[in-house]
Amino acid sequence: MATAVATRTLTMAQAIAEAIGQEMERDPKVFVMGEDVGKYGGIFGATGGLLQRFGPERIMDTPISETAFIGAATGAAAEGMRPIAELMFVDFFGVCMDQIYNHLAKNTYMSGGNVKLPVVLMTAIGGGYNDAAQHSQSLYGLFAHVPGLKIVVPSNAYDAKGLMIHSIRDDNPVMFFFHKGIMGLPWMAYFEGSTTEVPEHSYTVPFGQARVVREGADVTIVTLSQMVHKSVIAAEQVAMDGVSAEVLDLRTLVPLDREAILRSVAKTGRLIVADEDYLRFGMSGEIAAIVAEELGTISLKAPVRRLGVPNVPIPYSRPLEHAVIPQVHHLVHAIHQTMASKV
Amino acid sequence: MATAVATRTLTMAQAIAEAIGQEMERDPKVFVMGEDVGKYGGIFGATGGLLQRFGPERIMDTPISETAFIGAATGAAAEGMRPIAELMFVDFFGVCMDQIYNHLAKNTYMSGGNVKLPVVLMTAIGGGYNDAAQHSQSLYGLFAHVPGLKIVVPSNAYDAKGLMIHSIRDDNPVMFFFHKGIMGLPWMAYFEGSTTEVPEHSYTVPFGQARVVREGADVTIVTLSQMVHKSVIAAEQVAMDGVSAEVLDLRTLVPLDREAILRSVAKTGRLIVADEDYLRFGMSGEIAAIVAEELGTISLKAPVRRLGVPNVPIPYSRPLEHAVIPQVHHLVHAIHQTMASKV
Amino acid sequence: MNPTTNQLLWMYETMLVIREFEETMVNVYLEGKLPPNIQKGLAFDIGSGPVPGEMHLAAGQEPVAVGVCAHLKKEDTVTGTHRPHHFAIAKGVPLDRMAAEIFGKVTGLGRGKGGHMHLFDPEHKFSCSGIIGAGMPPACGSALAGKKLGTDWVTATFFGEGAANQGSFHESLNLAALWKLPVVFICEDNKWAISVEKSVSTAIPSNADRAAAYGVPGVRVEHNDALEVFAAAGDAVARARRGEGPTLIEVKTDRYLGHFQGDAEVYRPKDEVAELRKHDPIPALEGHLRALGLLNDQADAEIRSRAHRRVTDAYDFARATAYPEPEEALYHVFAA
Amino acid sequence: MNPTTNQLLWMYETMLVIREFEETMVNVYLEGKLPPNIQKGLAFDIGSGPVPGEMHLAAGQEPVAVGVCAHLKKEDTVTGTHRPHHFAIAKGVPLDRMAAEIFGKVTGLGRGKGGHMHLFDPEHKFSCSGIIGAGMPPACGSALAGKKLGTDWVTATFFGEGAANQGSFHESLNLAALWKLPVVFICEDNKWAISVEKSVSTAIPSNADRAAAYGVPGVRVEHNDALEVFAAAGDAVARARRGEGPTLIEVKTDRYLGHFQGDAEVYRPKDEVAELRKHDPIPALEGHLRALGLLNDQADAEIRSRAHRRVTDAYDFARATAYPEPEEALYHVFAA
Ligand SMILES: Cc1ncc(C[n+]2csc(CCOP(=O)(O)OP(=O)(O)O)c2C)c(N)n1
Ligand SMILES: Cc1ncc(C[n+]2csc(CCOP(=O)(O)OP(=O)(O)O)c2C)c(N)n1
Ligand SMILES: [Mg+2]
Ligand SMILES: [Mg+2]
Repeated sequence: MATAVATRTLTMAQAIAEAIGQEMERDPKVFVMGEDVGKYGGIFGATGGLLQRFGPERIMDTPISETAFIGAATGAAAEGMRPIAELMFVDFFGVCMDQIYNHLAKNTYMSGGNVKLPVVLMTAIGGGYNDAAQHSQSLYGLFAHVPGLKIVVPSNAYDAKGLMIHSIRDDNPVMFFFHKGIMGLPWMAYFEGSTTEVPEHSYTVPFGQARVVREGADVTIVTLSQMVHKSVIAAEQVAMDGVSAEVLDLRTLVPLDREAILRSVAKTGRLIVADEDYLRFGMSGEIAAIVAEELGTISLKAPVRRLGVPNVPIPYSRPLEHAVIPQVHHLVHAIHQTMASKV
Repeated sequence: MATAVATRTLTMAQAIAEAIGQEMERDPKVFVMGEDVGKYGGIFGATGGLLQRFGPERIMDTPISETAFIGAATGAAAEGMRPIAELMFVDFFGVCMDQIYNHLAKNTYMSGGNVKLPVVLMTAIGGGYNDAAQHSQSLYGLFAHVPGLKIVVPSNAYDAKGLMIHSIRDDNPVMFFFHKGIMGLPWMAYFEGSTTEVPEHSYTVPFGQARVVREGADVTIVTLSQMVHKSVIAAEQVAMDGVSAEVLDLRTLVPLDREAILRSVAKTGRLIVADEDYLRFGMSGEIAAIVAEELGTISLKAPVRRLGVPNVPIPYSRPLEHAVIPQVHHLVHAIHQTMASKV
Repeated sequence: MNPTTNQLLWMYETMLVIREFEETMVNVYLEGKLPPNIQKGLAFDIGSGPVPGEMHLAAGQEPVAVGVCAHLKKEDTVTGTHRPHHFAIAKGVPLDRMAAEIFGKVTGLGRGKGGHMHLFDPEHKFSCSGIIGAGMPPACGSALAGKKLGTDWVTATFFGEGAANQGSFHESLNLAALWKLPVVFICEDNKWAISVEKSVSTAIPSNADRAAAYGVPGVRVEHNDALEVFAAAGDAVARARRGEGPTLIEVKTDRYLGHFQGDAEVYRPKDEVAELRKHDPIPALEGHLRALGLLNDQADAEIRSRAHRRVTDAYDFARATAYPEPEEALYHVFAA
Repeated sequence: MNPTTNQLLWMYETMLVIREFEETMVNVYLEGKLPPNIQKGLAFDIGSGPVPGEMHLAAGQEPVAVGVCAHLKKEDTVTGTHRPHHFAIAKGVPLDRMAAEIFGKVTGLGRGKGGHMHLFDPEHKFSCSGIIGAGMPPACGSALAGKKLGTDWVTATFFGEGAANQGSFHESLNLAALWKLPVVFICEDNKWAISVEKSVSTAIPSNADRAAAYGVPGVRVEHNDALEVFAAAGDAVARARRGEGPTLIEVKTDRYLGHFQGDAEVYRPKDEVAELRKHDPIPALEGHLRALGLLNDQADAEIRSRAHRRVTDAYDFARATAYPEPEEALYHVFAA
C-alpha cells in the first residue's frame, strides 16, 4: 500500500531550516539563538527564512557572547524550553566550551537524571575552501570524547532533516555538525550527492544507525559527513580496477553504531577510516580500536588504515590545505595499499 | 668515572617546584602566572616556596580570568619571555580553550615558524578523591587531539623534574599535566612510587621517550601518569599467577614514542591500554590504532583491550567513582582476560 | 521595603539552619580524614571519611542567601556557586536530600552523582556549579524562559567577587540588560578568592560600579546584614518582576572558615576572622527581632531547637541511607 | 597633542595605501569566483581564484588604524582583528609579504600558512586572529613583557564593537588596569557585527563608558576622522608610556563594504553606505592638509602615485611568487 510521499530536491541547508521550521510550528517551546541567525538567516543558511516566519522573539540574534547564550540555552532548557543554539563555526568552541561540556553535557548526570536538557547546538565544520586554521576544523571527535553529548554529523539533506527533527525532539543535548561543503550554498562548491530528495512531511532519522551508502565486498570505508561523498567517488574509481569497496556513513558518533562497523569489517576483512578531523587521538583511532578489540571474532586481511588531517593546523594556502585534508586520490591510494597489504 | 650525584627523595610537587625554581634562577625571562601560585604556593604545591624566593613580580597571582592570563602568556612569549601559566584544574580548560588551542597552539604554524611561543601551561588532572565531575578529569587525550601542543604527563618525581626543565627550555607550547594523586601532597593519598630520588642538579628528561617501568614477556600495558603505579601493582599481582606483564610509561603523548609501543607489543603480542581519561575517542583508541595499523608486521596473540573511564562524567559518590576509574583489580582482570583470549 | 514578621522570622531561622549545617559539616568532614587512619605520612586525607572531596562552607555569608531568597517564590530560580549550601537552604531545597547528596548517597538530590558542588533540585529550582562564574549564563536562560512562558518569575544568580573577573560575568550582564531579563545578579564580596585578595584581582573597589557598563542599577550593600541585603534585593526583585530588567547587587560579606576545609589559611591575617566574627549577622538579627518584640527567650529557644532538629535530622538521614550500587555509575548520562 | 607635518603626511599617505589595497582586493578577490568558471548552479565560489576563503576589508576604517599607529614605534606591538589589513599597513608590515600571504604564497609573512586573518610579523610586532575578541589577552601579555624587560613599549589592541561583548574584553581590561599595563584598547565601532547592529548586541550606547568598570579613562571619538583619533590615541599612548596604565578608546567608524566580500548585505539599509561615504575621511584629511598649506596638487599627485605604486608592487609580488610545496604543510607545527 504505497502512499504518495511528496518530495522535492533540497540542499542540506534548506533541509535543516525546514526541519527547524516544522518543529517550531509543532512546538512553541522551540526557539533559536545565535549570531546572524535572524535577518542573515544563518551564515550557512541553517535558519534561512525563519525570522520572517517566526519573528525576533523566536529567532534571536545574539551578541558575540557564546558563553552567555549557550549557557542561556542550558538554563532555558532546564525550565522546559527547547532551545536551538548556533555556534557559527565549531572552531569557536574554545570561547564557550565550559558551558558546553561542564554544564550542558553533565548536568543531567550530576542531577541523577533529574534535569533534562533538550538543547540542540548546531555548528559548521570542515575545510576545503581555504578559510585557514581557525575556520576549517571538524572537531567532532573532540566532542565525542567527552561524555554527555549526542553527536550528529549528517552527510546529506535527507538525513539532515530527519536527524535534525530527531535532535530537537530528543530530551538531551545534541550537537549537530554540518559540513559547509555539503550545505549546497550558492557561494561554496559542494558535493552534489548531498542535495537530495526530501519529503515535505516531518520524519525522523534515528540516532545510532549507520547507513551502508554503497555495498562492497573487499574493503570497508567507515566515514561520515562530507567524506562520505569523497569515499563514494573513490569507491567508484577503484571499482574500475575490480575492487569492491563498502562505504559506511556513521551519521552519529554518539551513539555509535558499533555493530554496523563490525558487521561490515567482518564481511570485508579490511578497514579504512576516512575522517576530516585531526588524525591523532580522535575518531579514526576509536573506530580502529573497536575493530582491534574484536580480533577474537573478526579476522583482518590487511592492517587498518586511517586517513585524517595529519595533526597540523589547517593551512591556508590552497596546495597545502589540499595536501592535509584527505582527498579522493588519497582514498584511492589507501584502498589500493590496503588491498596490496597483508597481515 | 662515576661522579657522585647528590640526590634526595622528593615528592612530585617538590620536584616540579624545584625545576621551576632552578630555571627561574638560570633565566630571568621565566616567570609564573596563575591563581593562588603565590602565597598559597599553588593549590597542588607546584609553586611552593617560589614567591618567597622570587617575589610577586615573577610569581604572579592572577584574577580568575583564565582567558586573559593564558592569552597573556602567549603575548609575553611572543616578546621573548618564557611564561609558565597554571590552569588550576584541567577541568577548567573550557573557559580559556580558545586562547590555548586557536592561538598558543597555532600561531607558530600560522606564522610559518616565525613566532616562537615558549609557554608551559601546567595543570592538575585526575580523580580518586571524590571531587566529582568538574574537578576529576584527565583530558590529556583531548589536548593531544589538537595540533600544536606538546603533551607531558609524568608519573614520578624524577621524571617530573627533568620533564619540567625540558618543558621550560622548549621553544614551544608545552602542556604539563600532573596527577593530583601522585604529587605526594600531605593532604591526599598517593602512590608511593611517585615520590623518588631526585638529583639536586638540574637535568632534563627528553620528550618522546617512553620508559619501560617493568619488563615483561606476555603482555604490554601502555599507560602513563598515576595509572603507571596501578599497572605496576597489577603486574606484580599477576606475576604470582605466572603472567609476565611489561609496563610502558609513555611520559609524553606529543611527541609519542610509537616505536617503543610497537617494540613492546611485537615482543609480547598482547596489548592493554590503561588510561584515566575518557575511554572513547581518546588516548586508548590512538594506541590501539597504532598497533592495528602495524598488523602487517606485528602479530597479536589476543585482541587489544582498553581501560578508561567509560564515557560517563566522573560521579561523586565513592563507590561510583571507584567503579568508573580503572583500578588495580580492573587491570588484573583485563590481564587475565587477555591471556585467556585468542585472535 | 520592610520585611514582614514572617520574613524576619524566616530569615532568622534560616540563618540558624545554615550556620548549624555548615558548622556541623566542619566536624563531619573531618571524620576519617586524620591520622592514624590514613596513609602514613599524611596530615589529612581529602578522599577519606563519610564526606570526601573538596568542601566549601559559607558560615558567615548567611545574610546574602536569606536576604535575597526572602523575596523569592518557589517558581523563581536560583543558581549558586561552588559554595552552595546557604543558597540551597534559603531557596528551600530539602535539607535531608541535600545532605544525602553531600554524603554521596542514593537518596541524595542527584543520587550521589553530583556531590557538594553540584546540587540540582528542579522542583525548588536550584542548581549550582563548581566552575567559577558559570552560574550566570544559565541564569539568563532561565529568566528568558520565564519571560517566554509569560510568567513573572525571577532568577537570582550568586557569584563571588573573584568570579566577577570571569568573562561570563560581562557576557551575562550584557545579555540580561540587553534583553531586559528578570535576573538579579548578586556578588558575594567576601574579599577572598581562595588566597587572592580582592585588591589583587579587581581593578576597582566595588563591583557594583560595573553595573554602569550595562546600563543597569548597581547597588553595594556595605554590611554583612540580612536586613540591608533584604532591602536591596527587594528593589531588585520587584524591578525584575515588573519586567524592567536586571540589577547588580554587591554584598560585603564574611567568610569565617577556610576557602575549603583543610585550608591552613597561611595567606590570611591571623586575627581577621576573630574581628569579622564580632559582627556576626545572626546575633545582629536576633537583637533586632528582640528589639521589635518579635522574639523572646522562649520563642528563640523554640526556633533554635527546631533549626537544630532540622539539621540533625538531615545528617541522620544522610548517614542512614545507602550508597548507590556501582552499576548506577553508568546510568543517567542521558535522560530517559 | 597636534600631529607634526610628518605625521600628517604619513597618515594621509597611509590611508591612501590602505584604501587602495582594500579596493584592489575587491576585484582581485572576485577573480575566478564567478560563473561560468565555477560549479554549475553557484553564483559565486568562495574557494576559487587567487585569493580564496573569507575576505574582510576595512575600506572606510582607515582613521582608526592611522590615528593610533602614528604614535607607535617599531618596538610597540599591535594586535589586530579578523579585518586586519589597515592595522598591519599602518603598523609598517611590508605590503608585499602581506599581500603574498593573502595569496597563500611561500613568500608571505607566514609562508602561506596563515592567510588573510592570520598575519604575523614579529619584526614589526604585528599579529591578528580570526577569533572575535582574541587579540586582547595577548596584548596584555606583550605589554607585560615590555614592562618586565624594562622598556617603554606600548601595545595597541584593536577590536570591533561586536567584540566588546566577548568575555575576553572584560578579563583583559581588568587585568591591564590591575597590573597597570601599557595597553591601549581601541574599539572600532562600525555599528555592525556581520548583520547584527550594535543596538541589538550592546546594552549601552557607548563602549567607552565601560572603562569605568576598570577605573581607566574611556574616550569616545565621535567622528571617523584621523585627527580626532590621533588626538585621543596620543593621550592614551603617552599615558601608557608613562607607566600609568591602559585607556579604552572607542572610535565611531564606517564599514563601506560588506562584512566579508560576497556579503549581499540584505540586513543593511540600502542608502546607508552612500550616506557614510559622504564623510569619507580621506578627502577630509586632504582638505585639512591643503588648508594648512601642506599639500598642493603636485604633492598630492606624487603621494597618490607613490601609494598606488606601493600597492601595485605588492600585488605584483604576490602574484609572481610561488606557492609553497605541499610538503611544507607538515612543517612549522613546532618551532625548530
Ligand atoms: C573557572 C574556574 N577557575 C578557577 C577555579 C578554582 N576556584 C575555585 S573557588 C575559587 C575562588 C572563588 O572566589 P570567589 O568567586 O570570590 O568565591 P568564594 O570562594 O569567595 O566564595 C577558585 C579560583 C574554578 N573552580 N573555576
Ligand atoms: C568567537 C567568535 N565568534 C564569532 C565569530 C564570527 N564572526 C566573525 S566577524 C564577526 C563580527 C565581528 O564584529 P565586530 O567585532 O564589530 O568587528 P567588524 O566585523 O565590525 O570589524 C563575527 C560574529 C568569530 N570569528 N569568533
Ligand atoms: Mg570571594
Ligand atoms: Mg563592527
